[in-house]
Amino acid sequence: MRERFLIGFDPFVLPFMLGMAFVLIYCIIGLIRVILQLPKADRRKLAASLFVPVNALRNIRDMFLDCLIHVKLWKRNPKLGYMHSSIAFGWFMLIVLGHVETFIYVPGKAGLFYYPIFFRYFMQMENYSLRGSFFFVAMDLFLLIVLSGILLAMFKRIRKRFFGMRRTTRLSLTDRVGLYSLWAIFPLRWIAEGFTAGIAGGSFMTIPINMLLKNFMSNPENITVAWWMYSVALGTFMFALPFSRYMHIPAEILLIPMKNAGLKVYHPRKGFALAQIYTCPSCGVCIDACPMSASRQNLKDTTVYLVRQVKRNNARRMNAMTDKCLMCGKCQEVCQINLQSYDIRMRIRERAAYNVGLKYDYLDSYKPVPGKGKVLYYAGCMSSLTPVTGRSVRKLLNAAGVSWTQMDEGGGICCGRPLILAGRRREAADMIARNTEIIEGSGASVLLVSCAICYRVFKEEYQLKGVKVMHYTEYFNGLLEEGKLRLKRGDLKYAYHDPCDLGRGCGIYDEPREALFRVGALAPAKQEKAMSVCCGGSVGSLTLSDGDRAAITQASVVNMLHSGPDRIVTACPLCLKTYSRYSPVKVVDFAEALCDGLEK
Amino acid sequence: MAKDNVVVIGGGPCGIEVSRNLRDMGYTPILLEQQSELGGHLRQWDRLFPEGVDARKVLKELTSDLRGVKWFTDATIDSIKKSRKGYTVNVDSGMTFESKAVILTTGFKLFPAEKKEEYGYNIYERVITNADLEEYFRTRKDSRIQDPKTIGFVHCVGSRDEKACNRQCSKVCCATAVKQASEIKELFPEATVYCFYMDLRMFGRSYEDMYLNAQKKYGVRFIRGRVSEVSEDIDGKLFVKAEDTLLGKPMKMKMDLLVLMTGIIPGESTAQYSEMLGIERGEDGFFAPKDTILEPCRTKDAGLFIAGTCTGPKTLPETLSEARATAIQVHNFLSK
Amino acid sequence: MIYQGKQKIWADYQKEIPDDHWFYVRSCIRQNFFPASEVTMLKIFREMLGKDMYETPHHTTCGGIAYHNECIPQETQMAIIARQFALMTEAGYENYTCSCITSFGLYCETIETWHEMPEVLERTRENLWKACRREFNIPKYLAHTSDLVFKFRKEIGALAKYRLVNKDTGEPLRVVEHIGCHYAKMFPSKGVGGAEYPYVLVGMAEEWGGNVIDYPERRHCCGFGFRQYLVRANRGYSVSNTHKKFESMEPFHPDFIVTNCPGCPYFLDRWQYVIAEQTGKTYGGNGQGIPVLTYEEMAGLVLGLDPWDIGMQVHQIAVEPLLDKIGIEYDESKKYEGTGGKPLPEPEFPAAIRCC
Amino acid sequence: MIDFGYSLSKSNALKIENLDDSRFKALHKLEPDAYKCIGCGSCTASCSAGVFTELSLRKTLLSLQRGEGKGYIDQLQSCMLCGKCMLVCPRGINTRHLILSICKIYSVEQ
Repeated sequence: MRERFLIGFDPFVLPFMLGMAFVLIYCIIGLIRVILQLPKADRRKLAASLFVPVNALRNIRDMFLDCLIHVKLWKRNPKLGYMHSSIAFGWFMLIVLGHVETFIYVPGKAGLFYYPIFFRYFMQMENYSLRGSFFFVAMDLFLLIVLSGILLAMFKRIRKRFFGMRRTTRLSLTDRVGLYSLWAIFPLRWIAEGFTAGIAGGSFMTIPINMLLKNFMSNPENITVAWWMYSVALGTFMFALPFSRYMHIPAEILLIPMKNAGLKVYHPRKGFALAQIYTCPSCGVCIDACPMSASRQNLKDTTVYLVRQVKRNNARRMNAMTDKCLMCGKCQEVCQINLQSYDIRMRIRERAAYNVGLKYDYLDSYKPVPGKGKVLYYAGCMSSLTPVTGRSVRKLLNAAGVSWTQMDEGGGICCGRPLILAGRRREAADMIARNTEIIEGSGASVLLVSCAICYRVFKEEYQLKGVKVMHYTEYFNGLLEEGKLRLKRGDLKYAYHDPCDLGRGCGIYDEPREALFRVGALAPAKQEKAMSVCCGGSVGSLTLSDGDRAAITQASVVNMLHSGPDRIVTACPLCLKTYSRYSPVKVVDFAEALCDGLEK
Repeated sequence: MAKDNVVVIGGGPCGIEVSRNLRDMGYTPILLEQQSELGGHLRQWDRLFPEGVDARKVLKELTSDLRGVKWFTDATIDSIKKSRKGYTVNVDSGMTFESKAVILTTGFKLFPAEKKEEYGYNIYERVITNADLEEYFRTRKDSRIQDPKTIGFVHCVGSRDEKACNRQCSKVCCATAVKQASEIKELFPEATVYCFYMDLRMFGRSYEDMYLNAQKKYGVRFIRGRVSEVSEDIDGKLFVKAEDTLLGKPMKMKMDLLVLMTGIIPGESTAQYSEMLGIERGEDGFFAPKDTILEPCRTKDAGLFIAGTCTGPKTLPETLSEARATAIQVHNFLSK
Repeated sequence: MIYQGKQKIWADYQKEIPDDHWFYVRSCIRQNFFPASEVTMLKIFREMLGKDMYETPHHTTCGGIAYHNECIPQETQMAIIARQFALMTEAGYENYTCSCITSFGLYCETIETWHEMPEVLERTRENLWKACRREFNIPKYLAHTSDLVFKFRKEIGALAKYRLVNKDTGEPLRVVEHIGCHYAKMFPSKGVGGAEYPYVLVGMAEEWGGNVIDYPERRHCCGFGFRQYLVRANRGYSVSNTHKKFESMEPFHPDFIVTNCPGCPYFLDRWQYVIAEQTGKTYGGNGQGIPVLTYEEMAGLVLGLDPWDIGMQVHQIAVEPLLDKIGIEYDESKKYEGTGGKPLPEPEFPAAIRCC
Repeated sequence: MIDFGYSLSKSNALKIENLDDSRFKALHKLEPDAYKCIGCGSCTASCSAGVFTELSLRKTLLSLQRGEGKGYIDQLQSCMLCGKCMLVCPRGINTRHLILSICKIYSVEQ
């Protein structure tokens, strides 16, 4: 192997070089911006985490698994996984091997960006060596892998279902430029290397190309043309990259350590959030996941598009899309880079200009009925519209001989979550304060909550001294395990719905199921637990109309009926009310279901 | 000469009246009722507005003379097949009827009150429905009615309510409520009776008199406001929340008895027949006639007729006259 | 408005009015507000139409104002009326006519009450006997004097020297007719033309060449409303009502207003000044108001009586522009001359509204 | 001007034809449900804040529609946005967003 030219340069490398330079500069500036935007504390946190060996290792592992192998995608759908990793990893290997070759044969040129990339152009083969042929084979092999990936990618455009996707993202213009140039790169590389295979050598991919129409290919003019095209494709891709979804390639490298450092989103489009925004590959997995996708006209408001608008800083659309969202958190659950869309939306809402001059000075006038119960039961606003909830809870408490008091009999103070969801955290503080006063003053040791919405806010926002907040699913399951509450198993089949705030919100999946299993059989929903589908009633959404919600609910009900239950069970009065509008089978509250097992 | 068969599905007042009229025109009506008795909802009713005529008497009148009408109870339709000749109706008991024309008089269903959870039907001791009350008027037996002192009537339960998936007005509940309010006042003169309404739709002849009577004679108190939620007190009394919208004040009152005026929704069989025979249905779930004004009893299918409350809420007299009109339509069709 | 429609209604509210031999009763307040009107009325009927109008100095108030202010009970007020009727009976008359709308309304009310409750009539007879040993018959016919003028509108038209027509343009004058509330609102059948579209004044105005305009608030009270005016604190309410009427008639540019009630002409006339003071707004041409006439004055003018003799000078709102429109000759210098050489005091003129 | 000891009292009649409903139209743009209310009062009756304050969404909405608004908007300040009214509304009006939108357009804070 030796160089073909004394000056190891040819003008065709320029497009690539320019693109490369552009991307590098762009990324460096971007990096600096993000870092600077971080609050001091976060910056320190990040810096520190980098030097903790465990963390450092985790970062490297994640980068390898997420950026190159796309493990999450493999789990989701092998074909999808292979498609992505073949391109990412294959390309990565081509680059690495290219460099290795350069190091071995022309260490002098290793400094030049372009040399490893266009290696085959600049080199000339003299004699076969085992080492040489290893590289030939390896390089062609990886080229083949990448090409297979590209082929799949093209196929995905026509038949997405094949990859387990119902809908994919509508690409922006720059996305398309990026996409097509990316598709072009490898076939062109193949052809280009094919041209020079006669001189520089090659293997099972490139030699055959060279074989056909030999003398056309050995013509130097044509050779450079081929390499020009290859370089131009690369250049185009590089220039498109920062403005397209392919920005996720470099961005993810920054995001991973940030995530591992445990940073929090403090602004919808600064620092940590910005890193996430750029890392979104707009794969569109969140579109299918979004309950709103039940009706076409709402597709355009799903997370992937929100991210795009945040990137463009289109305030009007940002707010509109955010206000519509049910805040069920499912998109985050399925997200490959687990983009914290919930937090980003909350930050957007907190900035939204609703001039609500909310005043809660009247709250002090609220004096709840005092009681001595060890357990303080907070039914919540919604429960007064589903009397069966409170009634069943009381039944069970009495059956277990628990000493209890209801805090909000005849109307109490709202827990504050609906307000927080409307981005009015500051105002919610008043309610939280007043409720805290009442709860701590009650002398109870347990705050029992029968509403998932309330439960989440009690968990996340309240600091209750000496009072344990428990959702009634946890609590009653506890009583059952301790044997304080005994239930008879009937022969009904219950399909349990995980309320968003309880499941994805607070990670409570098993307690309700264990408890229900004592009164009957479980009929799992099609998608459940972390994948459960919002009932559509969520107070999270501010602008969804009743009609839009109807579509969502109906879809969600279908999901619940998957394995033919006799009852749909939910542990949130809002879900209960929403479902019972459209469900063909009886919808019951968790406590109501448990009451089925009580001795009559 | 014996004229041809006509199959009538649904043995409520409408079905009975169609059959009687067809019989009088010399046809052989075959009246199929899935329940064990003829009469439909009329069987559960005690007295009828506006004059308070005895429902049993009316039913007796209707069913008194069914000579020439072949009627079958406990007859559930298995399938109806359309052929060039007409229709073949198969009944689960194995009977099969051939007929050139089929009339659906499948009627309605009362909105299941428990679906409005906030009113706590079947949860609170003292919440009943209009049907329950009629039952009580007939039998004077209902553990939930113990000499009530305050009684509330909630209008529009499951009607005019998107949340109940029924935007329509059920037409008859207002009149029923006023009738029942007066009747219960007769039984418990000491009681205070309230009607919670959104709009009082006293559209029929002398309904307004009934309303006036309820006010003047029985002192029923009408409150313009929809009951939003009901809760139960320790003593089993009901806490009813509503806004007196004319006064603009929210009110919370204790009640001994709450009567839910459940509305009229399409019967279960409506969906199944529209499947079976391809009859279109409106957004409200009732059968959609060929032309709501000119052809209210006809479907796109010339031999297939629809009459009575299966095409939307109607009062009894309206139902009966539609039945007679349909009989004539059928005659015109058959004698073509 | 559809004129034929109104005519139909008028046809339904005909009222039998005998054409002679009247027992005439004056109005308490008119004798202070527009004393000449009643004189003019008698003059026209006695001298020009040669009718028999009997009048006695012994008659009193009907008690209406006291009654409507809840100062005296109905029983007392009935006794007073009974006495009036007694005077009529003693004078040998059975047709009773009064110049006051309040009285007219009250007579109707009382007679109706007696008709419905004979026992009340009996008690009244007793009370009257106890009080002054008098007996009475209920009048056979009861009429307001505007009814009489209405009845003889054609005759008056025949004698008329002027017509209610703008002499320059030849256009009929735009007349606003205002009926006293108690004329027919209580007993529509007792008023000519009923309560909604009373015909009594329309008939005169149209007969004499005028053109009546309908404006939205034509039914509205002039604002007197007894307590509303008599209690000073309530006068804001009184003037507000008048204001509402003027706001509503303004776009029609009325040439004058004619009324058949004691209070109305007074308040429609005087309040125009108060409104001008308070809002700076005037409703007639160039800073002047809209002249307000009693029907007797209107009759007097068309008959060509001297404006000053029929008391046009006691109006707050200057009537000269109207006189000029019609083309009535008058001598400005004689305005405050007064009758019998006894000169009237000259009023001072406000700045807010032109009154001369 | 002379003080008569009394003066013209302002008419309390609703001048419906010359009211300025531009803001309500804007509200309707923002929340299409704004005109759907049939005034049943369910929202007011079940209102969590209504237990303590004068808050009545029905009244507020109606008065805004009639161009009256004054005083009613401030009542909304006690709303806890708990969403009960949304559940009970027979017309399926998105009450929470309606309230936020009213506040946005009639800007309570100013």
